[in-house]
Amino acid sequence: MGVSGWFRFKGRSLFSWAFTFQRLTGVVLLIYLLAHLTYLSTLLDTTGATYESMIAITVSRQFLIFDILLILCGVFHGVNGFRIILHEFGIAYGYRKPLLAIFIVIAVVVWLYASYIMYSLTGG
Amino acid sequence: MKVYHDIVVVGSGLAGLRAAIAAAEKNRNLSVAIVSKTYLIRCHSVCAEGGINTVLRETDEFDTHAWDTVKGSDFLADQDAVEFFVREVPTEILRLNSWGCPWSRDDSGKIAQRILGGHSSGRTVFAADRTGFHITHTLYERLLTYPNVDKYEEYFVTNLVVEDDTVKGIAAIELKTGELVFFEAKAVILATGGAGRLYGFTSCSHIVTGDGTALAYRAGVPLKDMEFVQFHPTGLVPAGGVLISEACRGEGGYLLNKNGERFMEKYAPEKMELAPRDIVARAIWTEILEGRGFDSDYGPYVALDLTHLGEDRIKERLPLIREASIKFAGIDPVEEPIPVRPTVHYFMGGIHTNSRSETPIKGLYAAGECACVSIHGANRLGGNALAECLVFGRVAGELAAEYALNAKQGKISAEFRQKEEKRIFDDLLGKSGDESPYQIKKELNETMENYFWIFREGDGMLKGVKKIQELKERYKNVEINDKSRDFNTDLTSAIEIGYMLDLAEVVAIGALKRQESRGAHYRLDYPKRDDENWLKHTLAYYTPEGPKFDYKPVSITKWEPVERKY
Amino acid sequence: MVEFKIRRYDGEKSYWQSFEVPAKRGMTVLEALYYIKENYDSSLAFRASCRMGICGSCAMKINDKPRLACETQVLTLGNTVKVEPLDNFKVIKDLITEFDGFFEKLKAVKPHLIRKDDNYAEPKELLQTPEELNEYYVFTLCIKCGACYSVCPAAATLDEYLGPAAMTAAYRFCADSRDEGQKERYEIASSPNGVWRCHLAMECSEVCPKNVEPAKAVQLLRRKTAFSMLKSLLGW
Amino acid sequence: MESAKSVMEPIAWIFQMLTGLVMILLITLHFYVTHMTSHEALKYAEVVSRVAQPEFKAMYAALLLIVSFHAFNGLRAILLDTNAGMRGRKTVNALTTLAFLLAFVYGLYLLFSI
Ligand SMILES: Cc1cc2nc3c(=O)[nH]c(=O)nc-3n(C[C@H](O)[C@H](O)[C@H](O)COP(=O)(O)OP(=O)(O)OC[C@H]3O[C@@H](n4cnc5c(N)ncnc54)[C@H](O)[C@@H]3O)c2cc1C
Ligand code: HEM
Ligand code: SF4
Ligand code: F3S
Ligand code: FES
Repeated sequence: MGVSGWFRFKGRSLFSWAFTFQRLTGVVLLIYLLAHLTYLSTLLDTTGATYESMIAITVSRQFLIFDILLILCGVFHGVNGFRIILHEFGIAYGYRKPLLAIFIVIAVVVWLYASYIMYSLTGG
Repeated sequence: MKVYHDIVVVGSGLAGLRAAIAAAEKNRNLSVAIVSKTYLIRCHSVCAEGGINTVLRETDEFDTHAWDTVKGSDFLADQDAVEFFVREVPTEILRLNSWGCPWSRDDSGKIAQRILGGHSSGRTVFAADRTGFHITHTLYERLLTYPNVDKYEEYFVTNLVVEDDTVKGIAAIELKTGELVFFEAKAVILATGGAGRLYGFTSCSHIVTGDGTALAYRAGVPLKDMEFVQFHPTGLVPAGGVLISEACRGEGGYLLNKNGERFMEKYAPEKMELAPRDIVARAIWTEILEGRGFDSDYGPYVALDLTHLGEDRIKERLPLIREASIKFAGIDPVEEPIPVRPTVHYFMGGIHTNSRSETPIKGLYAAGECACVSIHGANRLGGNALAECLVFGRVAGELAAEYALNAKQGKISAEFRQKEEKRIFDDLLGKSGDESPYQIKKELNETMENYFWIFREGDGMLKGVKKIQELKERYKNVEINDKSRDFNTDLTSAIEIGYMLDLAEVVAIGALKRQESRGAHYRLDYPKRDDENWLKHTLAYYTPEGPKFDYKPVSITKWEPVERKY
Repeated sequence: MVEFKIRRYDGEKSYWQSFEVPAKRGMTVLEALYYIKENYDSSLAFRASCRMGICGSCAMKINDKPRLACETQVLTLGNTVKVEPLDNFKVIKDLITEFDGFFEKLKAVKPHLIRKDDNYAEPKELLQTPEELNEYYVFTLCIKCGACYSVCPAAATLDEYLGPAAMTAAYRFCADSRDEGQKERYEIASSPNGVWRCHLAMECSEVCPKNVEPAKAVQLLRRKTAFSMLKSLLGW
Repeated sequence: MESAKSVMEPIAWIFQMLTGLVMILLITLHFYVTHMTSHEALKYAEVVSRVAQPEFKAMYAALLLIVSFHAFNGLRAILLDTNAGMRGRKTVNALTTLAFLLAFVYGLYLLFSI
């Protein structure tokens, strides 16, 4: 069936959704990791000028939306990843449904909080 | 296409799986084929719930198991076979244990036993309420360990090749491709199960259409005691007769008629709902016949009322029955009574074999529900069918292996192969006609239910026989709509209906001829057992004009017939 | 009247076909399919046997969810019922899918008791307490219907993936107190197509009609496999 | 069906889980330090002086190792879950391992050059 099999949600539960988003966010974070390393290369310019001009862009208002999406990916991936790790080691398996619900709520709350901080820092 | 094996087992129920294992184990150089029209584990045996009987501990004796069986059979069982049978079951139970069967246990870790109707002590071994399911899976899994067994799954057997009173092989349609495959073999074991689907209202799977029985019959093997058909009192009405187990009545459920009366007080004032199966079944049917049943889209029924037990008790003690009613019939027994009526459950009769699973044809063996050894006689005890499958499946497998070691490879002639191709693909699939096989099946089911049901009676049966013969005539004119080859279930259903018509005729005429009431065969015009004239097995032989009948004495070793009372 | 929209396939092309079925209380989807076959179009192909939810023949996609047709009441589904073959299996005809591979995978995990003292002729009574039985009993309830496999995202993209049902069978035997074949099975389970390909999507447990919890079995098997591999690596 | 024992897989699995757990702490810390109070922490001088402290250097080195392992092992899993990836299993294993090492070494180089 191919990779489209990861995107079949009709008739499926939240678990399928969680699986696919774990994958997608993982890849987004991987790409971000590469980007992060690339832009940290600017630190090699010991005057700091190249670096500062980069940072100026990333902390700007226009960039906020990317930050917030990135945080969403990070937070979801981390929180959901923690849920998976618990189950992988046999913890709370019997509560897999409530746990999924709780963790999604946690992810949203942490995301909103972190986004608020980012918002208040930029251009604040 | 042609394939070669030393032994071909047809059917993958308990009997077929056990036979294949026995043959493969006997000699690892023998090549064994197991052929089934479904995937092996999708056979009917998975449906069995209650358990399997065996003498396992010192507190019980082989002779009591044998006596219970003989008495249950209304003395029609062959006692030498029964005595052999009861001694062989315990080892089978222990074998299954060491092959992984999840038997239910007592606290000390030993295999647990409980009591079923008609037994004098608790000798029924069980695996929760899924005994047949677990045994089938265990045997299947064991079978996978034999490299000398080839599985042919979803192959529909269309013919049994017999020449000079010796078996040569079988013909089967490979469903996936629609191709005919000829299996040449030294020995063939038939384990194709019963024929519950002769009736529309049955606890049996859709595949239980008596194929192997009909094939053997057409090939010249006599069929024994086919008129004995067992009814279970409580089949779920909207679900076409799915079994509702006795546990409901055991937990205190009431049977009520349309007027709200607990009618069992008229038929069995002491035991009430817990009277033996045949009595309860007849009581329910009397109520229905006398107009005190409920009417529904799915036919008449009586109510099995559990509501007075209360939600907690039902949920705790009968969770699976509740689940089954909800899923299969959309009825929650906590809120309303379950609609039930007697359901066709088991065929005591079948392919005639001796007490070692051998048919009169050389190299041909039969075991399980399709065979009639006979250990069930006129009425089978609950829990003895699975045991029979294991014991006689094993015997058939071992004997077939011994036989095959010294026998010549069967040959199926090119001429036969062409004839069979023509019969299936030109004469049946290719032909046009104006009869629908499904209409014929429907009328056959109605006929069987009208005239060969719980109560039988001469005039009705005569009408029934006529009707069946008319249907056989009409069957010659059926048309199959699906003309394609691959996975043509239209074609296989039509062939099955052909098998059923042959068997129906044998059941019908056999029942008409047997002028007495014995076990499951109950005649209003001959309500008494008649040992003087009828303590004998019916044998039906195929002729193109219809069955020819003969009779054979019952083997009696220890127990003279007495009145059957519980 | 309920409209049945059935996804059909005749070996070459696949198309939708609709039938009107007079649905009454108590009717299951399987009965409706028989009704269609016997009254409207007898070429409709589907598998069924026990019609009591135990043989595993009739799993199909009903209104987008894999379910057993014989266990599904028509009237709980609304006015249109969509019936399709299971995902992740190759379709042979109409609702019939290729299961050979599924059973091959089952066989590959050695789903049978392995004991050194296996004695066909004279078996002895192996004991097992009810507690030991409960360790694995739920995993024996699998009817091999394939519903779990049809929703597993790992199976969707990797044909050779052993899949939840086969691994449940593997774990069922590993957890049986009578069994001595854990090592062999852990090795099979740790093949590249085995436990490592499961990412706890858990949809398998969501759809299993028998509540077998295959995801739990796979997870337990993976943990045991991983630790057993690491132990042997460290020479413990 | 392949049954060859693979030592890589159980180790990779366990480390994927362990790195995940550790990262929850380290990434939260990292985020806290850089974003929680103010964006001052992102100033070039700040960065350089932080990285000069051995504790921070060690923390960043560890995070770098862990993240790059986790990320490329995750990528490896994704690729191996497909028919094509599984066909080129050895290549996938080799390339993702290489990528992990490159990312880690390059990160270290950055860490020690500033
Ligand atoms: C609901 C129910 C509950 C029961 N409970 C119990 C119980 O608790 N205890 C007990 O002892 N008995 C019980 N029985 C009876 C028992 O289940 C059966 O008698 C027994 O399972 C029959 O097994 P078998 O091996 O003879 O045949 P089956 O299991 O019926 O197998 C027949 C095999 O033959 C194959 N076959 C048939 N025709 C063809 C063909 N043309 N081509 C290829 N293959 C073919 C089928 O695919 C199948 O694999 C119960 C029966 C029912 C209906
Ligand atoms: C915050 C802490 C994190 C936790 C708890 C965590 C947890 C997990 C877990 C448990 C998995 C395993 C999924 C599986 O194979 O079963 C996973 C996969 C993955 N992670 Fe993370 N992770 C974290 C951070 C990161 C970061 C920072 C990156 C990237 C830089 C990343 C990239 C990936 C990738 C690419 C996958 C593979 C996707 C998949 O298999 O579904 N993760 N993560
Ligand atoms: S685990 Fe459940 S869904 Fe999967 S095959 Fe077994 S019974 Fe079906
Ligand atoms: S859906 Fe598939 S990925 Fe694992 S938990 Fe179940 S096997
Ligand atoms: S027909 Fe057997 S499970 Fe549905």
